[in-house]
Amino acid sequence: MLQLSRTFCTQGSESDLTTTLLQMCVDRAFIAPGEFNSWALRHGKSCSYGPLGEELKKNILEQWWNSVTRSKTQVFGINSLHHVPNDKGGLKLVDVSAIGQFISNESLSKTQILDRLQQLVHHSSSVRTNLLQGALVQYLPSLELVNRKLPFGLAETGTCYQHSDQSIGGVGRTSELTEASLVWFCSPRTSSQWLDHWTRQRLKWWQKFALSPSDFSSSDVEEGELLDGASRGVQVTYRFPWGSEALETLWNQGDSELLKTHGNAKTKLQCKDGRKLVVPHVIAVKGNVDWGLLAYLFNALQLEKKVLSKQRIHQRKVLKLHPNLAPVKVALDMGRGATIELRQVCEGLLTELLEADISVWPGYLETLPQSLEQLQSKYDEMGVLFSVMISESTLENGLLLVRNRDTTIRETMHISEVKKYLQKYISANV
Amino acid sequence: MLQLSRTFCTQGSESDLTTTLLQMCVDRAFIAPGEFNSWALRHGKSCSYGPLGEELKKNILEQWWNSVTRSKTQVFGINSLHHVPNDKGGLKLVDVSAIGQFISNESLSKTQILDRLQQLVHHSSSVRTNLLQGALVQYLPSLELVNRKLPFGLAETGTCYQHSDQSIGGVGRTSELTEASLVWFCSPRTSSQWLDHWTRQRLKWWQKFALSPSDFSSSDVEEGELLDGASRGVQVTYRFPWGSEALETLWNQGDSELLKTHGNAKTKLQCKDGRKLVVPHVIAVKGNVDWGLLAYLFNALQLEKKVLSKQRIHQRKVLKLHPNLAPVKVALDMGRGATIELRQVCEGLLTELLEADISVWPGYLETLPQSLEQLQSKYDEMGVLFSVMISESTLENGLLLVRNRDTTIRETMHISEVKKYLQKYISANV
Amino acid sequence: VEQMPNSPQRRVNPLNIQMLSANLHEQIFRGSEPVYIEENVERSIEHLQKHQLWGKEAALLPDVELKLPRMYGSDIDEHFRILAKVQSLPYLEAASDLQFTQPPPMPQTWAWEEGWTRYGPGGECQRVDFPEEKALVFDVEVCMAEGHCPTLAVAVSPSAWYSWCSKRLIEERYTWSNQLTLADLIPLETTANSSRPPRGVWQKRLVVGHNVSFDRAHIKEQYLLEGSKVRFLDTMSLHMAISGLTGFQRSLWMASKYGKRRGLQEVREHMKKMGRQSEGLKIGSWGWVEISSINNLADVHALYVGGDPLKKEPREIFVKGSMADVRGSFQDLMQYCAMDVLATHEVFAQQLPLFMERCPHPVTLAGMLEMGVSYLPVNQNWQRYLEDAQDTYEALQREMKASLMRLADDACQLLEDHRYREDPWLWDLDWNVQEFKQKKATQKKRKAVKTEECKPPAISAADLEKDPGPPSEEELDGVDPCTEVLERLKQTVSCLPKRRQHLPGHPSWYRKLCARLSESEDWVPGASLISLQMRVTPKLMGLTWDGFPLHHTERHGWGYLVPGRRDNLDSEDDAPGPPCPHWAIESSYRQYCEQKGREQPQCFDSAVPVDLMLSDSAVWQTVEELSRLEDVGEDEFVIKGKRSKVRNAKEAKHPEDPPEESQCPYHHGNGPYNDVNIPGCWFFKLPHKDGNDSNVGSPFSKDFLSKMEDGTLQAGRGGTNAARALEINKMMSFWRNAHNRVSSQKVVWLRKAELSRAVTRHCDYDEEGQFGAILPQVVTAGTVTRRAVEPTWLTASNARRDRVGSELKAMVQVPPGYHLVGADVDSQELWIAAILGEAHFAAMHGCTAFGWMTLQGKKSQGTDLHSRTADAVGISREHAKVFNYGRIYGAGQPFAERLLMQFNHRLSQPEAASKARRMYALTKGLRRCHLNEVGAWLVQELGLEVEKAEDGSISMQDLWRIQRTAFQGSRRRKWNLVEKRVWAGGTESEMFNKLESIAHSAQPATPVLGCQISRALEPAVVGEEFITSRVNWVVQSSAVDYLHLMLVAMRWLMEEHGIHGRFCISIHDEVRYLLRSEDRYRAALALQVTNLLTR
Repeated sequence: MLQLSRTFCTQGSESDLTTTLLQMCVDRAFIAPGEFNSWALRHGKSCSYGPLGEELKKNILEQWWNSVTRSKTQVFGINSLHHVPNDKGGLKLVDVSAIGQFISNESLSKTQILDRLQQLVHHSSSVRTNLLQGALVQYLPSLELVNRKLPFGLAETGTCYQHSDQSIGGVGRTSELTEASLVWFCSPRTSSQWLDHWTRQRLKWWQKFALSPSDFSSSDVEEGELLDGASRGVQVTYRFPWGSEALETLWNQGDSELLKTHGNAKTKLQCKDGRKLVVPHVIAVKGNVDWGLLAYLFNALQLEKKVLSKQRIHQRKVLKLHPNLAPVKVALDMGRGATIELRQVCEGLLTELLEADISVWPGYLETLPQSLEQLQSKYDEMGVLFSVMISESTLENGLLLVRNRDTTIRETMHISEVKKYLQKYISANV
Repeated sequence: MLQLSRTFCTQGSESDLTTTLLQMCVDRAFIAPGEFNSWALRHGKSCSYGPLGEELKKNILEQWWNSVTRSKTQVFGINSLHHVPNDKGGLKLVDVSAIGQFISNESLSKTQILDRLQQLVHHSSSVRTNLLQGALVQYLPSLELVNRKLPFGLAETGTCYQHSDQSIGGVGRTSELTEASLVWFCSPRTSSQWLDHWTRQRLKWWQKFALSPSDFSSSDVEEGELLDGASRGVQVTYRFPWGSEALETLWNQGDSELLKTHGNAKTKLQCKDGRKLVVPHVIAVKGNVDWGLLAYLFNALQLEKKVLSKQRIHQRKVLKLHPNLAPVKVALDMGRGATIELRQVCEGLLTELLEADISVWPGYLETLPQSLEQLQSKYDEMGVLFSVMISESTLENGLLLVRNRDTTIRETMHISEVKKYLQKYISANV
Repeated sequence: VEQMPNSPQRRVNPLNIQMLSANLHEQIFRGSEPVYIEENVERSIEHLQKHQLWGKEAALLPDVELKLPRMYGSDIDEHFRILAKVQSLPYLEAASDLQFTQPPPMPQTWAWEEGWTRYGPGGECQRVDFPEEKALVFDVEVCMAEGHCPTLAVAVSPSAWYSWCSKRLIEERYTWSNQLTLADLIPLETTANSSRPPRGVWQKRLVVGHNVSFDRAHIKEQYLLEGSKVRFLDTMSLHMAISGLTGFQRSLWMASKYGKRRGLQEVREHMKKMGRQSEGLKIGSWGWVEISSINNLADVHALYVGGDPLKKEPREIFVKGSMADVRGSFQDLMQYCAMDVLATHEVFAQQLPLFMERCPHPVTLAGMLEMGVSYLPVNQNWQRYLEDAQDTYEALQREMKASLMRLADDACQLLEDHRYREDPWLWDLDWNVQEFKQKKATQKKRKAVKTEECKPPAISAADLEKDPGPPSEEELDGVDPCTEVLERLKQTVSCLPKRRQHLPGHPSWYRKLCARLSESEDWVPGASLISLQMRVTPKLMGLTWDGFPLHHTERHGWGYLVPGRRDNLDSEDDAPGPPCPHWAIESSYRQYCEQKGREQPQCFDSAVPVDLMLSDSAVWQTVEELSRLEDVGEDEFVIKGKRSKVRNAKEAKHPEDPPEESQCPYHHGNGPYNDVNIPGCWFFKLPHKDGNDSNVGSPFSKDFLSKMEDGTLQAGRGGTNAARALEINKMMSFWRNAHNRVSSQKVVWLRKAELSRAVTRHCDYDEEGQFGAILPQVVTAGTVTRRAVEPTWLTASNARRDRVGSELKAMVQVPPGYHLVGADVDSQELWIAAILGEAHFAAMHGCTAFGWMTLQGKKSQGTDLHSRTADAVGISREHAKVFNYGRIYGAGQPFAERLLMQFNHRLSQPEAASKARRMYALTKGLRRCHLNEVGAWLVQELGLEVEKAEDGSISMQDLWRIQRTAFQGSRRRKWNLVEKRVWAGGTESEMFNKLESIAHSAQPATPVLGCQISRALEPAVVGEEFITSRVNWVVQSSAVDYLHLMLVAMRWLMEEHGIHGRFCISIHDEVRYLLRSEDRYRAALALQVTNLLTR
């Protein structure tokens, strides 16, 4: 009997699930090992990714970028600097060797020290906390591109810094996140429609890659929690075991931020809207890719209880990541009989698949023998779509076994048809 | 009469060329307008990119990533944090509001201030100045993945910060660059072979996308300029109008940095090399993508003098970027006539091309009429490979005009065949 | 009459019902005062007392003083006659012009020319802007492949023929805009590029066509918001009013004319129900077939005109062909179109006098003319709505498919170790896998060759561990040995059979769900062919009914397995097919009971299925469907009911070929059906809305939506996947049915110059906005009741959050400067029925209990109709509503019984029957009858004691007693003893007596405007059949009369008072007007006055 227990999150099992997942992520090189744990996770601490996590993030970012810039609407990608010249407080990049000099130079008086400090702080540049600012600055040059015609958008992905309040040892911690930002400029008349449009689009996008889309949902930000100047905010949230977290927020920010950025130079900012000239309204869409990545990991994890026999119950952990997102699409393994020829076949296939843009796990390089069961549970946890086994008999008839992660069924296939099959499987949009 | 004058760089024209290019880059949204000028350029100041620059950079990074991670060798992508917890001097992310508090709090004595300063500096985290450090840290968890088998590599691309010495007003300026890094771990026995191998690969890669490959070359770093602990260094350089600049450097760093990072824990670090256990040698390949982007821009710019008539000489500026790199592959424009219907055709074609991953410039959205000549010189400067003109007659017979950037010849083509043609053209690797 | 001293305006009738304020009464009735007869008042009071309604408090409304516009004629009827005549006169003149004039001879060849061409008497052509005659017969043809754009058209006036060709027909182009503009449409009143008529005067003209609203939707000027005075007469609607057929009659008609298979089957079933299998067709009741026809032009033409049948074959080219095909047979198609026009003309000439005779009141014609020009304004939000709804729908569809596919994938895991054998649902699927086939012989040969070629050198593990260093230059540049090996191996593909096996390693049921791998771009991996409709789906979802796993059998459709059966366990080994894991079923049911605490909640009043509440017409449709299965006359019901009950009991006790008699001790339901011999389990069928005999084809049909909502039917596994799929199924239900109809609505967008100035000069006008209109294709009298028919708008329900696309109605949005003003009649049918009943009983408002409740009933006091029914039967008020409407539409007790069981499947049949009986006794009353002379004589002769009521009627029991006695005493002779049947004792008895007296009269006609029933339903030709339809017709058709009265009154008031606006649409008892914003309050007042004058 088969029982799926994904949604079966009663008391106690919440943190269990989180711990299980995090441990698996570290084991399977999604997250780099370190101090990262479920507490840190829930408090928004950032983590480094391992090779699989990095590939997953890359895939997510790529899909995000394509969905945003390849829509019929006019969206341009930009790239702004990480340090922002003129910002007041917050985090700044400071040359601490200069501070070292003050400290070691005993001849300085208090006022001199303070003076130099002030100088230093003044000349240091801030780091960005979000991508909105950069896009607002680039609004003006972009106007040329579109010949002052609305609507259009500026997209950017990149790292932003945040100063977290959870201070440890008296001093606040800095964390960083990867933000995916679309800043959309449209006429004030249509801004609320555009907010709806993008909300729908974004939610659809998140759901597209989900195993159970209904865990992703959108909701309005409550009146009290609106950003300054924003008339409305919508969040796309994911239901984590411990509660919902916003993966992406969409703000209708009106024109206030844009005007502020450009010193209220209305005429410079105006665009055509029919016969009228208007200062566009800004809709800021910002996704937190790190949360998104975690959401997809949580969403993809399927725990399956498998009653093997009367007494033995085995829990199968599968990371059912969407084919587009899965960091490794295929694992190549070879059976016993470690001949050079087998290896050559593996390498030949590897090259062929890599050239076709299919990421491959070279399992055949592994020299320590593992049982098939061990191998497969490893691949299931890595979210590998297919594992291909090349054996002695492959050398005779070109046949190999291809195991599908989702059905667990092993199908015989000819080596000349593997690439095409995989390509079709991955590119097919269900 | 057509005259090519690119290589025709006599005295005086060097800065002209640079100025021309930079102006064009700003005009055509490669570089965001700002204080950026040829002086800043040559002194390594970083700039923000406009939409086209961003797309170009994305394309370069993608090509770099594919060339490195899709080789037969085992290379994993990683993603390390921008801030590094324990580093001594240099740039740190400091919460300047804390400093503001010292300054405003007059009751503090000098020692108290210095004390707090030291505390603050101590707890603030540094930002990375290169990607090597992150890779060295991730070496250990990656060992698991490869089961202590050499060689393998860790690849990463991302922003790094640098503190430039060209101080203005007494305080050094911070700049940032996008680095593309491959850190290669191999047995000491083969390390010099691997350095040669990667040098060759890298130079070949840079030349692949160049209009005149001979401007790219490689040379050994001189003895005196070697990094600490490095036994050899090689640079891939580009000949800019003002001189050569290194685009990518490859260092054979031995095992010293690796040992330092992991507190000399040799046994933990050891790998199998046949029957022996060795601490691997590190070959660090780091590319400066910002310089690379500029190099390709300079390399692609072709100035053509066109004698239109007796007295009128017109200079055609074309950015002959490689088809793989060109940020915009096709521009779609429409002629005069039944606007609604023409627009529908344009949008249909746009969608079709975008779905085939071909970046399109929706010139048809432009409502101000431009002469064909104006349009084309604009597209040439943008490096657009093809411009497609949809006119009234397209509605009747489906035929449209496709203009090739390089030949400037306008070819008639049926609308149903455009996509395939473009796909073939772009994917063909010349 | 009691006068309230403090209010001189207040008028109350003897039954304390508040009447019109004195000043209004004076203005409308001009002095004629109602006369109350004392005896009637007493009778009424007695009646009300009997139903506990007399003396109930009733809140009085404040009186109104209002100066009404001057009225014409001597009484209100004459007033309306005058209005209607004035309004329809010019059109009626044009119509009779057509009726009496022979059309000129048809041209032999047609001009291949864009726009209109006029043909002179000698066939000479002349280009014209548009035909200018006052009356036209008109037909448009559209090449479907090219969208909504009209392709060609023909018109004939009393003086000339005309033809029209589209630009898209004449000119060949690669692509045309898919957005229609006025320039693409057929002008009838304006020149090209203009949206004003010549000399600025809109002419009152008449266009006749068959299903003319389709043609109208292709006429340019009809899309202008204001202006056109052209009106339309539809020969199809006229036909419906004269000789229309009910839905059921239509299939009978087809069967008798063409022997269409489906129709014939229905006839057989009908005959079976009538208990006449052996007698053959009864001639008397088939007379209607000869004087009627179904609605298409060919049959209508055959009915009214006769002669050679119309050729309809060329039509196929328009339906299936391309524009090139149309060009190819241009002359033929023009000819075909012209023949249709000619036929329509002939039909119209015959119909008009018939119609005037059968619907003599001028208001009927005037109302129909007004109904023919409906207009729905839309703006850019329409497109957005369509896209959004379709988008959401598709996303949901994808999501549902993905969940189902995942369920299938997950189930595959059971293949390992044959674990499927222990699954309560999946054990009986086909789990076979195929062997991978290859050609053996060639394979050996290849092997031999290969081993010779290169012997694999052995290498040590240590060598593999060594860092080999970078590949050499030659290796990089030359051919990679690995690639070489791979390429060589690839050649062994020749050992495989040409045609690859389809997923040989997968279980057979899964293979069937997968598309064969192909080159096509839309190939999708996995179980992509799965859908909700497949038999495997409920099993993959693990659906349970009250905790029991669903099971399907060929013979009984969907049902469920109830574990615990012991009598057939021995036969386990011989049973065909895989063994049933009854222990697993048992344990899963035990789990279910634990979760539920074994308490089965009595959720009787679960939510009403929305689909029944959608609109009155839906209820009527259900009633009509059911009435086919029911008896024609209710008299026979008691006997029939008994008989069927007996049969049911018999069936339950003696199911066909049972292995053994076996009853489940703890579960009651539809079964067990022991011919389904599954060891360890009883099989019960899922309940069906048409009764236990019917099989359930899919547990996802809309009838089970409410069962899913209340958890009776739920997904037993698959976590979110299955539950979500069910939820999505619900959300998609509306759009799945509606999206074709909605998205094919033809919108024509207006350019700025084509919009009225009131729009473009309004301060909210936006250049970028889009403004356009949809002309709904309303058949003004589309049913036999003369109600309008249109597939999309007239059945649109109100928006529901969890139904994609259900906000349809709200998408009718006005341009700036305009407002929609509308009104709907509160429970119109109840009101009409009540009035009829009261006129019949004591001619006083509130004199019957039914009337009193509709007029004076209060929800808060529980004295309104629905609360009363709800209390009487013990059901919710919402449910009661459905019953009440159903009854008035003529539904009988069986309908109520079935509905009760549908609302609560845990109700047993006897319980439902008794509830239904109680409800009917209380409302409709009991059947009694009046004896005829023969009857009276027999009673005397036989010396029987019969109890006679006040009115002289006797009970049915007494009647049967008389019949039986007479039968026995007269050598089995059948006697006809009944003069007429009546209802008595219920709140609605008088109303039904009135309805039936109309329905049974020789020439049934509506009491209000005197419109006669369709010839096909007159008693002379149908006898006693189709009673339900006829009773229903009385109420519905009267409702149409009231609607026509309203339209005439509104037009009068709007013209009289200069209210700028137009009629928009009428949906049964609602009317909507599109008005200039400044006139909207006056229009609202006009609607009030209209209501005052018509009710």
